[in-house]
Amino acid sequence: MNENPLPSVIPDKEWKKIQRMLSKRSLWMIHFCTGCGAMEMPPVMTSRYDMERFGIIPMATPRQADLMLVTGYVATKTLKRIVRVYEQMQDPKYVIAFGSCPINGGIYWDSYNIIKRLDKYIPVDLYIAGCMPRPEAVMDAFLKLMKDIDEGKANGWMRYRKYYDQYKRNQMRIFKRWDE
Amino acid sequence: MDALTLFGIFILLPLVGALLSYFGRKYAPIIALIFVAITGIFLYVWYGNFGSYTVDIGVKLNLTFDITTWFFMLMINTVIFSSLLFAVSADLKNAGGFSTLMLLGFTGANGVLLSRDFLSLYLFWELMSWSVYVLILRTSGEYARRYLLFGVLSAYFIIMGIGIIYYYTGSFLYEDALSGVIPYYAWAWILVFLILGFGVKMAIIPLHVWAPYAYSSEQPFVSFLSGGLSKLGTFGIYMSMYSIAGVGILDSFGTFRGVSLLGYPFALLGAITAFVGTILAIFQDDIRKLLAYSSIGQLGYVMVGLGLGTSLALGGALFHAFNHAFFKSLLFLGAGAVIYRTGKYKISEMGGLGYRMPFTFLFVLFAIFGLAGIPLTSGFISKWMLYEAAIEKKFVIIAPLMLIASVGAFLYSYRILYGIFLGGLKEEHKKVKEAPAPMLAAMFILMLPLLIFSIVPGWILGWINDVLTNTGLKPIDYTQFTYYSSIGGANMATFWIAFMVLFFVAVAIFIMKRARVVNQYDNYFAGEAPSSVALHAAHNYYKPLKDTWAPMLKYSVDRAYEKFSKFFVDGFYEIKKIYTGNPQDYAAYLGIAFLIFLIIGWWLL
Amino acid sequence: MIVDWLIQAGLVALYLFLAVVIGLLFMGIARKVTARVQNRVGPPVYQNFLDVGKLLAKKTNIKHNWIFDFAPLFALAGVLLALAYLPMGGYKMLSGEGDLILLLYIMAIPALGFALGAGASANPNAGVGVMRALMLMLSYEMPFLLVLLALMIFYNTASLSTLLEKQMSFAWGIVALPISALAADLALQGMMMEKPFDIPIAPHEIASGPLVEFGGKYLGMLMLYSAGSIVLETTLFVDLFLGGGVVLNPAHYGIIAYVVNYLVWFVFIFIVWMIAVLINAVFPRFRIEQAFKFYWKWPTVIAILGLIQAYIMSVFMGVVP
Amino acid sequence: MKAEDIFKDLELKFENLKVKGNTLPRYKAEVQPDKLEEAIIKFKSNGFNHFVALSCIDWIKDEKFELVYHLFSYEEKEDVFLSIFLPRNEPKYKTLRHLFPQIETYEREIHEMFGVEFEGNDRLGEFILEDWDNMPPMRKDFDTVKYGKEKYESVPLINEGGEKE
Repeated sequence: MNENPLPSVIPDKEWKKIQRMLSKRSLWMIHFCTGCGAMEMPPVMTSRYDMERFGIIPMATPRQADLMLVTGYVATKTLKRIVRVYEQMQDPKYVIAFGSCPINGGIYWDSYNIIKRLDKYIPVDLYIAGCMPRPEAVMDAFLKLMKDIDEGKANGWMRYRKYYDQYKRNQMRIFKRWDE
Repeated sequence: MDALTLFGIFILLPLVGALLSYFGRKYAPIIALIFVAITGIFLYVWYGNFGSYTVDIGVKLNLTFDITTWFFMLMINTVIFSSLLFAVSADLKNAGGFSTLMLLGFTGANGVLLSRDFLSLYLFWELMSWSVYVLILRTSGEYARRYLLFGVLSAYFIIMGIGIIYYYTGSFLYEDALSGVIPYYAWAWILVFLILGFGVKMAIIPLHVWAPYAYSSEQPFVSFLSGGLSKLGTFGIYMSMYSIAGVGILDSFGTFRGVSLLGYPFALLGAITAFVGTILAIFQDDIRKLLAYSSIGQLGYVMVGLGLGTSLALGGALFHAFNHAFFKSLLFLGAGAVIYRTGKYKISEMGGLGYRMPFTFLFVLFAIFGLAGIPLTSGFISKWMLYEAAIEKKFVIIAPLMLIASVGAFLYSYRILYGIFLGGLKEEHKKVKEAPAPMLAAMFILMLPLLIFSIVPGWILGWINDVLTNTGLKPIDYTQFTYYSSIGGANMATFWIAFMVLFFVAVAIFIMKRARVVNQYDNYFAGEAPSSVALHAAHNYYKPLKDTWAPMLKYSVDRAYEKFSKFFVDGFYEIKKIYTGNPQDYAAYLGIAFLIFLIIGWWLL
Repeated sequence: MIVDWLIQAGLVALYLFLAVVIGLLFMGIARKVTARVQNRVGPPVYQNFLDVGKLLAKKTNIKHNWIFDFAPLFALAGVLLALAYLPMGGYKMLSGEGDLILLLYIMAIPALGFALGAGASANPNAGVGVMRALMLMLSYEMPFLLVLLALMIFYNTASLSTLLEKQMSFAWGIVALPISALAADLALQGMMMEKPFDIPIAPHEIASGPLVEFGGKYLGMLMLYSAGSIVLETTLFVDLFLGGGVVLNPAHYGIIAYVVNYLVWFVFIFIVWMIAVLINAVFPRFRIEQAFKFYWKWPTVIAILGLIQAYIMSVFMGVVP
Repeated sequence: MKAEDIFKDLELKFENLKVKGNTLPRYKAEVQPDKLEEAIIKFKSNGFNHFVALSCIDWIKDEKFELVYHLFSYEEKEDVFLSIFLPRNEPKYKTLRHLFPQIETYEREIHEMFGVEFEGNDRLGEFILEDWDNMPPMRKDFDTVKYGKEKYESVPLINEGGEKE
């Protein structure tokens, strides 16, 4: 995982700023609804809130997407799929976690099957509190993420690269086999 | 160059080669290769001096070596050279017998091309047809029997044609046929018989049933059969329509917008063959059957060109026959290399071989470009000429059939590419090695002309023009890089320059960033595990299309023949029941017969 | 000789660049119009430029093998080549050097290159997607080829440049052969893979079909390809039926004619594009059998009627433009 | 055929359950494990051809698992609960998937969640839980809070201090 050598035509600083502006204005969201928050997405996509005005459209495959929404509780079974899809996405990629379940397990705090904190397994750029946040909160989250990207704070994918082995160790503590 | 050297080089030498290579056992193809190379060299050397001679070997053979013969010999010689080069490393069983029969077939082909009188034509035609029969016999008797049936049918048609001509003119020479003695209606019969006779070899629709079976024998032979020998059918039809009969006779049947009324139905038959051949090819899963039907389809195009008869159409037909000789044998050799390495015939069982056999994939890809008529290969120019010929004369039935058939060609081309070379690589094919060197060399030889004549079409159009003028037809107008018809033209030089420049532009954008290579299992399977089982979508590839075509696919010429033959078999079986073999029945029959005759006799009185 | 050759090359480059820019603009307009039809605000019109910029600036790009690279290279090179052979706004670039059948087969180069790259991604979704794309191609090519045949028979030429001249002198294609124009517009909907016929890249069924493994710069170049193909197909329709937007004769007015023709051409392709987008905004997606049956029934019948009309007018009534 | 009559034929003691708000008659009967199969066959052939659910109850105090086979008849609009009791320490019973195919799925779930063995059902094993390494979780003696804390709290946060652990 090495950084790609960027063209030296434009000085490094400006180029990174342009790149961040571009990726801010056209966030493509992977259409992978993990939990009960998927119901919040239709109003966000359709005429009332319309996330497409910010250039956010749902994409079918992780290869094309650079924003992943973890909407709701994450069971160990779903976590394995989330990690696989996250790793198939291409840098720069961002993760927004919906609801209280990815933060601290939410109403499933005592469940044997639900992970309690998503941040331990994949880098999360933004949490939205609430036991399923309303579309307004989701729109606000998108705007906050776009501001973070602009300021270069949303660098979850860099953290994943940097602490890759720690993330992998945490993940393997939850599920025994990876290739099944 | 006199009669004996001509006869010696092109007929006796391969015969001697056939004899010698029988004892070569494992090295037989190499020996055969040397003999074919010698004839190739002489072909190159003798390009200039043409002439016609008569050789007396007990019976007077009338041989002529002119540009038409040279043009067709060029195809057949190159194709058999590459087939034998392929066979060198294909370790066939009883390679000695194989190369002997191939050389006998080659001798027959040379003889047919050289001969200018019907006797020698028929002599060599039978030699070639017989050697093909035995070669198919090496794989399966049942396929060989089907081929034999149609081979004999074609021989009878040709004999009927020759017979009628001999009945009127009393001589076997081609020139004598034009002596004006043959009446108008006899010419119709002669031409129909000759065209159907030679058409069997080109697998025209009603007579195509033998092709899918014959093309399932050993791949090196099949590439010679489909690439080389089917051109004899083209040569036969071309000579019988335009050299023996000549345009005058053809037009005497009345012309329909400049095309003779005899030629038009065969052009229509060719267009239908192209359409049906392509549609059937789309649904085949066995690579050999798919290539067989595709070959039938492509030869349908040639038949259209021969039928239309305008100089552009004939030029297109000859050029398409030339291209077909090369891209079809290249396809068969490519399939042979894949079958040699994996031992499988079904397309859906293979997959991902392109990553293991890159050169074979590139050669087959180039052949597919030629087949589909992509302008990067000369395949496009011949198809272009055939379309222009049909549209020029405003034929509104032939042109759409041909155009849709060429779109259909894209479908089965991609089925070959995706089914065999792309998609997921299966477990058992992980260690498949690239095809051996002689095979790759053979395929490279076949690929060269397709590329060269796409960049500089002028050279081959020059040869085709000589062939047309040699048989007394108007030449087509062309220059070094461009070719024209009355309603349009195209310049391949600007095409290639523009393509190179724009390809460079795309590469410039492409190499801005490097890409990380991932293996075929790091794929998006909706989050599921990258299972070791290669998911390959080639099984029953065009199922929706087959469902929509199902009502039309019910009718098949094969089944029609089978029903037809079953009708006779049952009939004869009934008759056989009469001979029960014990005398009492026979006595009973006699009694009954006597009684019947008695009644009739009484009634008559 | 070299100088005017360079000018020609420069002009061709300018026209191609403008074509791709217009293509991206049209994609943005399409998304805006579709949003408005769905009572939404919709992205800004220049959204697709940002998308392509983001894709080309992606940090990591995934590729499977060397055949995988065929897709972006052949797709972009092929579509630019096809655009080079198409007169845009009356400016006959290379169309004097090649004719309609050559253009038809050049349009097949990007499709085949893209199919090769998709196949090489070893993803079953891609294989199914390409199978659907080829079946769709077989279905809409039937009426489209009949329409081309009608035009070639009626105008008695296969070269686009002479076709433009004849349309200017005699009558526009849409005036002479209205039935064929209708069939062509129906075929256009399938050729541009707009909504009722976007079966090959169906995101919900086969994870956007052949595009499943393309990301980053690959997807960026394929977006440029689809932008170019929008302009290509709409311009093809305008050149065949609306006289290629040639209003002023360049011989008399010189440069102004080229500019005016370019604007008229732009308006025409915008109208054709809007027809396709509005149909796209309100239609669900067909299944591939339905699309095949549809195309080989109604548009083919209409195209045959157009062909008969052209045949009668050119052969029996002897109308020679 | 009415449920009471079937119960009489099988000489099964049944009781009529009163459920507030549910007017459809519901009958519950306890059956000996070995006689359950022919009881279900009898019900199935007499109109009770809708197998609603197979559920398992963990009576931890009297050390028993109760398997309840819930059948429903469209003709008579009646529910029937046939239940059997299995010892809690090593619960074993034969599969009835040949009567109703969906029983197989219920048996797989009960096997995973309660640990009941069903001979003849070859598809037992990992079903819903992923990489499960503990006792069947739905048993009453399984402490979810302790398991959750021990498995998930123990996973350390990503240490971004820069120095590797």
